[in-house]
Amino acid sequence: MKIIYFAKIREVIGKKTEVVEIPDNISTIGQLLFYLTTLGEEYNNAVNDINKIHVACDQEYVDSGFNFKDCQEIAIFPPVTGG
Amino acid sequence: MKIIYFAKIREVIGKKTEVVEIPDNISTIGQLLFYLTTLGEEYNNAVNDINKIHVACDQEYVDSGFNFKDCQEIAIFPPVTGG
Amino acid sequence: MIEVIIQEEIFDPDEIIKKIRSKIVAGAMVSFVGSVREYSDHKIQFMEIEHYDEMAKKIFLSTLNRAKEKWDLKVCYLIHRYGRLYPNEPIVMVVTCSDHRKESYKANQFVVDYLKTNAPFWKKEHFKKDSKWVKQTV
Amino acid sequence: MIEVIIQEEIFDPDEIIKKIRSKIVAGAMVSFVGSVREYSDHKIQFMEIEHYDEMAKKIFLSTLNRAKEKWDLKVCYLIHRYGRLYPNEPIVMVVTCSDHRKESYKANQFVVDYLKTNAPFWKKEHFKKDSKWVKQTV
Repeated sequence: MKIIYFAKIREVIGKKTEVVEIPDNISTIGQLLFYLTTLGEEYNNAVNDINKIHVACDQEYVDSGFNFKDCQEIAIFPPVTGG
Repeated sequence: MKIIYFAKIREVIGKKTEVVEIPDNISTIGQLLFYLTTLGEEYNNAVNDINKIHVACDQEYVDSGFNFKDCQEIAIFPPVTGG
Repeated sequence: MIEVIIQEEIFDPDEIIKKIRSKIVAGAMVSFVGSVREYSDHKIQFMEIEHYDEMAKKIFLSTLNRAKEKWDLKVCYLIHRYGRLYPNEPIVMVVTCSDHRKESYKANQFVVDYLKTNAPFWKKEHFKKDSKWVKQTV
Repeated sequence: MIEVIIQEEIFDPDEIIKKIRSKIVAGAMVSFVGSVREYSDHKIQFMEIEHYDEMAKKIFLSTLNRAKEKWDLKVCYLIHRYGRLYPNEPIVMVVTCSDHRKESYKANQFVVDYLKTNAPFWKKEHFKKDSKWVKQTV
Protein backbone atom coordinates (compact mmCIF):
# COMPACT_ATOMS: atom_id res chain seq x y z
CA MET A 1 0.00 0.00 0.00
CA LYS A 2 1.36 3.44 -0.95
CA ILE A 3 1.49 5.74 2.05
CA ILE A 4 2.40 9.44 1.99
CA TYR A 5 3.42 11.42 5.04
CA PHE A 6 3.30 15.18 5.48
CA ALA A 7 4.78 17.86 7.70
CA LYS A 8 5.88 16.80 11.18
CA ILE A 9 4.87 13.19 10.58
CA ARG A 10 7.05 13.09 7.46
CA GLU A 11 9.93 14.54 9.44
CA VAL A 12 9.62 12.12 12.35
CA ILE A 13 9.29 9.04 10.15
CA GLY A 14 11.98 10.38 7.88
CA LYS A 15 10.25 9.51 4.63
CA LYS A 16 7.95 11.38 2.28
CA THR A 17 6.36 8.27 0.85
CA GLU A 18 6.78 4.51 0.96
CA VAL A 19 5.07 1.28 -0.02
CA VAL A 20 4.19 -0.73 3.09
CA GLU A 21 3.31 -4.44 3.06
CA ILE A 22 0.17 -4.72 5.12
CA PRO A 23 -1.02 -8.02 6.63
CA ASP A 24 -4.37 -9.27 5.30
CA ASN A 25 -6.10 -9.04 8.66
CA ILE A 26 -5.65 -5.28 8.74
CA SER A 27 -8.42 -3.46 6.90
CA THR A 28 -9.44 -0.31 8.76
CA ILE A 29 -7.53 2.92 9.22
CA GLY A 30 -7.50 2.44 12.98
CA GLN A 31 -5.86 -0.95 12.58
CA LEU A 32 -3.40 0.44 10.05
CA LEU A 33 -2.29 3.24 12.37
CA PHE A 34 -1.78 0.73 15.16
CA TYR A 35 0.16 -1.55 12.82
CA LEU A 36 2.44 1.34 11.80
CA THR A 37 3.40 1.96 15.43
CA THR A 38 4.91 -1.54 15.48
CA LEU A 39 7.27 -0.80 12.57
CA GLY A 40 9.79 1.09 14.66
CA GLU A 41 10.26 3.84 17.16
CA GLU A 42 10.04 6.63 14.60
CA TYR A 43 6.63 5.33 13.46
CA ASN A 44 5.48 5.01 17.02
CA ASN A 45 6.56 8.58 17.73
CA ALA A 46 4.93 9.89 14.58
CA VAL A 47 1.47 8.38 14.93
CA ASN A 48 1.13 7.69 18.65
CA ASP A 49 -1.34 10.50 19.33
CA ILE A 50 -4.22 9.38 17.16
CA ASN A 51 -6.20 12.52 17.99
CA LYS A 52 -3.62 14.61 16.19
CA ILE A 53 -3.55 12.47 13.07
CA HIS A 54 -5.65 12.91 9.95
CA VAL A 55 -5.92 10.32 7.24
CA ALA A 56 -7.01 10.70 3.65
CA CYS A 57 -7.63 7.79 1.28
CA ASP A 58 -7.37 8.75 -2.36
CA GLN A 59 -7.45 12.41 -1.31
CA GLU A 60 -10.58 12.23 0.81
CA TYR A 61 -10.72 12.47 4.59
CA VAL A 62 -11.64 9.16 6.26
CA ASP A 63 -12.07 8.16 9.88
CA SER A 64 -10.57 5.29 11.83
CA GLY A 65 -13.34 2.81 10.95
CA PHE A 66 -12.86 3.26 7.21
CA ASN A 67 -11.90 0.17 5.18
CA PHE A 68 -8.95 1.20 3.03
CA LYS A 69 -8.44 -1.99 1.04
CA ASP A 70 -9.64 -0.49 -2.26
CA CYS A 71 -7.57 2.68 -1.96
CA GLN A 72 -4.62 3.55 -4.15
CA GLU A 73 -2.99 6.04 -1.83
CA ILE A 74 -3.17 6.72 1.88
CA ALA A 75 -1.99 10.06 3.29
CA ILE A 76 -1.22 10.56 6.96
CA PHE A 77 -0.73 14.06 8.32
CA PRO A 78 -1.15 16.35 11.35
CA PRO A 79 -3.90 19.00 11.64
CA VAL A 80 -3.70 21.39 8.70
CA THR A 81 -2.55 25.00 9.05
CA GLY A 82 -3.07 26.55 5.64
CA GLY A 83 -4.71 29.84 4.80
CA MET B 1 -32.72 79.31 10.05
CA LYS B 2 -30.71 77.73 7.22
CA ILE B 3 -32.37 74.60 5.95
CA ILE B 4 -30.91 72.20 3.36
CA TYR B 5 -32.96 69.65 1.44
CA PHE B 6 -31.69 66.52 -0.28
CA ALA B 7 -32.78 64.04 -2.90
CA LYS B 8 -36.53 63.63 -3.43
CA ILE B 9 -37.35 66.25 -0.80
CA ARG B 10 -35.15 68.76 -2.59
CA GLU B 11 -36.88 67.94 -5.87
CA VAL B 12 -40.41 68.25 -4.48
CA ILE B 13 -39.75 71.52 -2.64
CA GLY B 14 -37.79 72.76 -5.61
CA LYS B 15 -34.93 74.25 -3.61
CA LYS B 16 -31.55 72.98 -2.46
CA THR B 17 -31.29 75.36 0.46
CA GLU B 18 -33.12 78.35 1.93
CA VAL B 19 -33.30 80.54 5.00
CA VAL B 20 -36.69 80.19 6.68
CA GLU B 21 -38.07 82.64 9.24
CA ILE B 22 -39.29 80.51 12.10
CA PRO B 23 -41.78 81.75 14.72
CA ASP B 24 -40.43 81.92 18.28
CA ASN B 25 -42.90 79.37 19.61
CA ILE B 26 -41.42 76.64 17.39
CA SER B 27 -38.40 74.98 18.97
CA THR B 28 -38.47 71.24 18.31
CA ILE B 29 -37.87 69.38 15.06
CA GLY B 30 -41.39 67.93 15.19
CA GLN B 31 -42.88 71.42 15.41
CA LEU B 32 -40.59 72.64 12.63
CA LEU B 33 -41.65 69.87 10.24
CA PHE B 34 -45.29 70.64 10.95
CA TYR B 35 -44.64 74.34 10.40
CA LEU B 36 -43.01 73.62 7.04
CA THR B 37 -46.12 71.79 5.82
CA THR B 38 -48.00 75.09 6.20
CA LEU B 39 -45.70 76.96 3.83
CA GLY B 40 -47.25 75.60 0.67
CA GLU B 41 -48.37 72.50 -1.12
CA GLU B 42 -44.85 71.52 -2.23
CA TYR B 43 -43.68 71.59 1.40
CA ASN B 44 -46.68 69.60 2.49
CA ASN B 45 -45.98 67.01 -0.19
CA ALA B 46 -42.31 66.83 0.65
CA VAL B 47 -42.50 66.33 4.40
CA ASN B 48 -45.95 64.89 4.97
CA ASP B 49 -44.79 61.37 5.75
CA ILE B 50 -42.76 62.04 8.86
CA ASN B 51 -41.69 58.38 9.06
CA LYS B 52 -39.77 58.80 5.84
CA ILE B 53 -37.98 61.96 6.89
CA HIS B 54 -34.61 62.22 8.55
CA VAL B 55 -33.30 65.40 10.10
CA ALA B 56 -29.74 66.38 10.94
CA CYS B 57 -28.80 69.47 12.93
CA ASP B 58 -25.23 70.63 12.30
CA GLN B 59 -24.56 67.29 10.58
CA GLU B 60 -25.81 65.05 13.37
CA TYR B 61 -28.98 62.97 13.31
CA VAL B 62 -31.67 64.28 15.67
CA ASP B 63 -35.16 63.09 16.47
CA SER B 64 -38.44 64.99 16.52
CA GLY B 65 -38.15 66.13 20.14
CA PHE B 66 -34.77 67.80 19.58
CA ASN B 67 -34.56 71.55 20.27
CA PHE B 68 -32.89 73.07 17.25
CA LYS B 69 -32.66 76.69 18.38
CA ASP B 70 -28.85 76.63 18.77
CA CYS B 71 -28.19 74.97 15.42
CA GLN B 72 -26.55 76.64 12.46
CA GLU B 73 -27.85 74.32 9.77
CA ILE B 74 -30.76 71.92 9.55
CA ALA B 75 -30.81 69.20 6.87
CA ILE B 76 -33.97 67.37 5.88
CA PHE B 77 -33.76 64.25 3.75
CA PRO B 78 -35.31 60.86 2.93
CA PRO B 79 -33.82 57.51 4.06
CA VAL B 80 -30.26 57.21 2.79
CA THR B 81 -29.26 54.81 0.01
CA GLY B 82 -25.49 55.03 -0.22
CA GLY B 83 -22.96 52.24 -0.36
CA MET C 1 -4.18 54.04 9.55
CA ILE C 2 -7.60 55.55 8.96
CA GLU C 3 -8.51 57.20 5.69
CA VAL C 4 -11.76 58.58 4.32
CA ILE C 5 -12.11 59.76 0.74
CA ILE C 6 -15.28 61.16 -0.81
CA GLN C 7 -14.81 61.98 -4.47
CA GLU C 8 -16.58 62.32 -7.79
CA GLU C 9 -13.85 60.72 -9.94
CA ILE C 10 -13.74 57.02 -10.62
CA PHE C 11 -11.25 54.91 -8.65
CA ASP C 12 -9.52 51.59 -9.28
CA PRO C 13 -10.05 49.01 -6.52
CA ASP C 14 -6.77 47.35 -7.51
CA GLU C 15 -4.84 50.61 -7.13
CA ILE C 16 -6.27 51.05 -3.65
CA ILE C 17 -5.25 47.55 -2.62
CA LYS C 18 -1.79 48.22 -4.01
CA LYS C 19 -1.49 51.56 -2.24
CA ILE C 20 -2.57 50.16 1.12
CA ARG C 21 -0.29 47.12 0.88
CA SER C 22 2.65 49.36 -0.01
CA LYS C 23 2.21 51.03 3.39
CA ILE C 24 0.91 48.32 5.71
CA VAL C 25 0.61 44.56 5.36
CA ALA C 26 -1.25 42.79 8.15
CA GLY C 27 -1.95 39.08 8.61
CA ALA C 28 -5.48 39.60 7.27
CA MET C 29 -6.99 42.05 4.82
CA VAL C 30 -10.67 42.15 3.86
CA SER C 31 -12.02 44.44 1.20
CA PHE C 32 -15.50 45.19 -0.04
CA VAL C 33 -16.33 46.87 -3.35
CA GLY C 34 -19.86 47.92 -4.25
CA SER C 35 -20.44 48.67 -7.93
CA VAL C 36 -23.25 50.00 -10.10
CA ARG C 37 -25.28 47.11 -11.45
CA GLU C 38 -26.42 46.97 -15.04
CA TYR C 39 -30.06 46.30 -14.26
CA SER C 40 -32.57 47.09 -11.54
CA ASP C 41 -36.14 47.51 -12.83
CA HIS C 42 -34.75 48.22 -16.28
CA LYS C 43 -31.34 48.56 -17.86
CA ILE C 44 -29.55 51.36 -16.02
CA GLN C 45 -28.08 54.11 -18.19
CA PHE C 46 -26.34 55.78 -15.27
CA MET C 47 -26.76 56.55 -11.62
CA GLU C 48 -26.68 59.97 -10.00
CA ILE C 49 -25.51 60.02 -6.39
CA GLU C 50 -26.33 63.08 -4.29
CA HIS C 51 -24.64 63.54 -0.93
CA TYR C 52 -24.23 65.80 2.08
CA ASP C 53 -20.50 66.21 2.18
CA GLU C 54 -19.72 67.58 5.67
CA MET C 55 -22.07 65.13 7.35
CA ALA C 56 -20.79 62.17 5.32
CA LYS C 57 -17.20 62.96 6.36
CA LYS C 58 -18.17 63.21 10.03
CA ILE C 59 -20.09 59.94 9.97
CA PHE C 60 -17.40 58.06 8.08
CA LEU C 61 -14.62 59.26 10.38
CA SER C 62 -16.48 58.42 13.56
CA THR C 63 -17.54 55.01 12.19
CA LEU C 64 -14.00 54.14 11.11
CA ASN C 65 -12.60 55.24 14.44
CA ARG C 66 -15.13 53.12 16.28
CA ALA C 67 -14.35 50.10 14.11
CA LYS C 68 -10.59 50.56 14.44
CA GLU C 69 -10.85 50.68 18.20
CA LYS C 70 -13.33 47.87 18.63
CA TRP C 71 -11.51 45.38 16.41
CA ASP C 72 -7.95 46.65 16.86
CA LEU C 73 -7.49 47.31 13.15
CA LYS C 74 -4.23 48.17 11.49
CA VAL C 75 -6.05 49.77 8.57
CA CYS C 76 -9.58 51.05 8.08
CA TYR C 77 -10.03 52.70 4.70
CA LEU C 78 -13.19 53.99 3.02
CA ILE C 79 -13.76 55.62 -0.34
CA HIS C 80 -17.22 56.64 -1.59
CA ARG C 81 -18.14 58.38 -4.81
CA TYR C 82 -20.87 60.83 -5.74
CA GLY C 83 -22.08 62.38 -8.98
CA ARG C 84 -22.73 60.46 -12.16
CA LEU C 85 -21.72 56.79 -12.20
CA TYR C 86 -22.09 54.27 -15.00
CA PRO C 87 -22.82 50.52 -14.79
CA ASN C 88 -19.91 48.42 -13.48
CA GLU C 89 -18.17 51.45 -12.03
CA PRO C 90 -17.22 51.14 -8.36
CA ILE C 91 -19.30 53.22 -5.93
CA VAL C 92 -17.71 52.40 -2.60
CA MET C 93 -14.79 50.43 -1.22
CA VAL C 94 -13.97 49.51 2.38
CA VAL C 95 -10.67 47.90 3.37
CA THR C 96 -9.90 46.55 6.83
CA CYS C 97 -6.65 44.98 8.01
CA SER C 98 -5.86 43.21 11.28
CA ASP C 99 -3.63 40.50 12.67
CA HIS C 100 -6.36 37.87 12.43
CA ARG C 101 -9.13 37.43 9.92
CA LYS C 102 -12.23 37.50 12.11
CA GLU C 103 -11.65 41.11 13.14
CA SER C 104 -11.20 42.28 9.56
CA TYR C 105 -14.36 40.52 8.40
CA LYS C 106 -16.48 41.81 11.27
CA ALA C 107 -15.19 45.36 11.07
CA ASN C 108 -15.63 45.46 7.31
CA GLN C 109 -19.25 44.33 7.50
CA PHE C 110 -19.96 46.71 10.35
CA VAL C 111 -18.66 49.69 8.37
CA VAL C 112 -20.56 48.75 5.23
CA ASP C 113 -23.81 48.02 7.12
CA TYR C 114 -23.51 51.26 9.03
CA LEU C 115 -22.87 53.39 5.98
CA LYS C 116 -25.79 51.80 4.12
CA THR C 117 -28.20 52.91 6.84
CA ASN C 118 -26.60 56.17 7.96
CA ALA C 119 -24.32 57.85 5.48
CA PRO C 120 -26.10 60.75 3.72
CA PHE C 121 -25.98 59.58 0.11
CA TRP C 122 -28.96 59.15 -2.20
CA LYS C 123 -28.95 57.19 -5.44
CA LYS C 124 -31.11 57.94 -8.42
CA GLU C 125 -31.17 55.39 -11.21
CA HIS C 126 -31.59 56.76 -14.72
CA PHE C 127 -33.18 54.45 -17.25
CA LYS C 128 -33.73 55.09 -20.94
CA LYS C 129 -37.10 56.76 -20.44
CA ASP C 130 -37.30 57.78 -16.82
CA SER C 131 -35.49 57.86 -13.52
CA LYS C 132 -36.15 56.71 -9.98
CA TRP C 133 -34.81 57.34 -6.50
CA VAL C 134 -33.54 54.07 -5.08
CA LYS C 135 -35.51 52.80 -2.07
CA GLN C 136 -33.64 51.92 1.10
CA THR C 137 -33.24 48.18 1.53
CA VAL C 138 -31.21 47.02 4.49
CA MET D 1 -16.77 31.76 -12.68
CA ILE D 2 -14.84 29.42 -10.41
CA GLU D 3 -11.07 29.37 -10.36
CA VAL D 4 -8.55 27.58 -8.15
CA ILE D 5 -4.83 28.27 -8.36
CA ILE D 6 -2.16 26.58 -6.25
CA GLN D 7 1.29 27.93 -6.99
CA GLU D 8 4.71 28.53 -5.56
CA GLU D 9 5.31 31.95 -7.12
CA ILE D 10 4.29 35.14 -5.41
CA PHE D 11 1.10 36.88 -6.59
CA ASP D 12 -0.17 40.45 -6.46
CA PRO D 13 -3.58 40.83 -4.80
CA ASP D 14 -4.16 43.98 -6.86
CA GLU D 15 -3.50 42.16 -10.12
CA ILE D 16 -6.04 39.52 -9.15
CA ILE D 17 -8.69 42.13 -8.37
CA LYS D 18 -7.94 43.78 -11.70
CA LYS D 19 -8.11 40.50 -13.60
CA ILE D 20 -11.42 39.47 -12.05
CA ARG D 21 -13.03 42.89 -12.55
CA SER D 22 -11.92 42.89 -16.19
CA LYS D 23 -14.08 39.78 -16.69
CA ILE D 24 -17.00 40.16 -14.29
CA VAL D 25 -18.26 43.05 -12.18
CA ALA D 26 -21.06 42.25 -9.75
CA GLY D 27 -22.90 44.55 -7.33
CA ALA D 28 -20.73 43.28 -4.49
CA MET D 29 -17.19 41.95 -4.32
CA VAL D 30 -15.50 40.76 -1.13
CA SER D 31 -11.87 39.73 -1.01
CA PHE D 32 -9.69 38.25 1.69
CA VAL D 33 -5.90 38.23 1.65
CA GLY D 34 -3.88 36.33 4.25
CA SER D 35 -0.20 37.30 4.46
CA VAL D 36 2.90 36.12 6.31
CA ARG D 37 3.28 38.10 9.51
CA GLU D 38 6.63 39.46 10.65
CA TYR D 39 6.42 38.02 14.14
CA SER D 40 4.93 35.01 15.90
CA ASP D 41 7.03 33.78 18.86
CA HIS D 42 10.06 35.52 17.36
CA LYS D 43 10.84 37.49 14.23
CA ILE D 44 10.05 35.26 11.28
CA GLN D 45 12.81 34.83 8.70
CA PHE D 46 10.62 32.91 6.30
CA MET D 47 7.83 30.38 6.23
CA GLU D 48 7.88 27.02 4.49
CA ILE D 49 4.50 25.73 3.35
CA GLU D 50 4.15 22.05 2.55
CA HIS D 51 1.03 20.81 0.79
CA TYR D 52 -0.71 17.80 -0.73
CA ASP D 53 -1.45 19.05 -4.18
CA GLU D 54 -4.08 16.64 -5.59
CA MET D 55 -6.09 16.69 -2.38
CA ALA D 56 -5.87 20.47 -2.03
CA LYS D 57 -7.22 20.91 -5.56
CA LYS D 58 -10.11 18.53 -4.92
CA ILE D 59 -11.06 20.21 -1.65
CA PHE D 60 -10.82 23.71 -3.07
CA LEU D 61 -12.91 22.88 -6.11
CA SER D 62 -15.65 21.18 -4.13
CA THR D 63 -15.69 23.98 -1.53
CA LEU D 64 -15.91 26.69 -4.18
CA ASN D 65 -18.65 24.85 -5.99
CA ARG D 66 -20.61 24.47 -2.78
CA ALA D 67 -20.20 28.16 -1.96
CA LYS D 68 -21.12 29.26 -5.47
CA GLU D 69 -24.30 27.23 -5.39
CA LYS D 70 -25.35 28.09 -1.86
CA TRP D 71 -24.89 31.86 -2.21
CA ASP D 72 -25.52 32.20 -5.93
CA LEU D 73 -22.09 33.70 -6.57
CA LYS D 74 -20.98 35.27 -9.83
CA VAL D 75 -17.34 34.68 -8.95
CA CYS D 76 -15.58 32.43 -6.47
CA TYR D 77 -11.81 32.61 -6.81
CA LEU D 78 -9.09 31.09 -4.66
CA ILE D 79 -5.31 31.23 -4.89
CA HIS D 80 -3.01 29.56 -2.34
CA ARG D 81 0.77 29.40 -2.32
CA TYR D 82 3.23 26.80 -1.11
CA GLY D 83 7.00 26.68 -0.74
CA ARG D 84 9.11 29.40 0.83
CA LEU D 85 7.34 32.65 1.73
CA TYR D 86 8.78 35.76 3.32
CA PRO D 87 7.13 38.20 5.76
CA ASN D 88 4.44 40.41 4.22
CA GLU D 89 4.08 38.16 1.19
CA PRO D 90 0.53 37.02 0.46
CA ILE D 91 -0.24 33.36 1.22
CA VAL D 92 -3.85 33.06 0.17
CA MET D 93 -6.55 35.15 -1.46
CA VAL D 94 -10.28 34.46 -1.79
CA VAL D 95 -12.58 36.63 -3.90
CA THR D 96 -16.36 36.31 -3.98
CA CYS D 97 -18.79 38.33 -6.10
CA SER D 98 -22.58 38.43 -5.97
CA ASP D 99 -25.48 40.77 -6.65
CA HIS D 100 -25.79 41.69 -2.98
CA ARG D 101 -23.16 42.06 -0.30
CA LYS D 102 -24.38 39.60 2.34
CA GLU D 103 -23.84 36.61 0.06
CA SER D 104 -20.30 37.65 -0.83
CA TYR D 105 -19.36 38.19 2.81
CA LYS D 106 -20.83 34.89 3.97
CA ALA D 107 -19.40 32.85 1.13
CA ASN D 108 -15.98 34.42 1.53
CA GLN D 109 -15.82 33.62 5.24
CA PHE D 110 -17.14 30.13 4.65
CA VAL D 111 -14.41 29.38 2.10
CA VAL D 112 -11.65 30.80 4.28
CA ASP D 113 -12.88 29.04 7.43
CA TYR D 114 -13.22 25.79 5.56
CA LEU D 115 -9.77 25.92 4.03
CA LYS D 116 -8.20 26.77 7.39
CA THR D 117 -9.57 23.57 8.91
CA ASN D 118 -9.51 21.23 5.92
CA ALA D 119 -7.10 22.16 3.15
CA PRO D 120 -3.93 20.03 3.33
CA PHE D 121 -1.29 22.73 3.85
CA TRP D 122 1.21 22.89 6.73
CA LYS D 123 3.18 25.94 7.71
CA LYS D 124 6.60 25.89 9.31
CA GLU D 125 7.96 29.15 10.65
CA HIS D 126 11.69 29.62 10.42
CA PHE D 127 13.27 31.94 12.97
CA LYS D 128 16.89 32.99 13.22
CA LYS D 129 17.91 30.03 15.36
CA ASP D 130 15.23 27.41 14.96
CA SER D 131 11.98 26.53 13.26
CA LYS D 132 8.55 25.40 14.34
CA TRP D 133 5.48 23.82 12.79
CA VAL D 134 2.53 26.16 13.24
CA LYS D 135 -0.22 24.83 15.51
CA GLN D 136 -3.79 24.73 14.25
CA THR D 137 -5.87 27.55 15.72
CA VAL D 138 -9.42 27.88 14.47
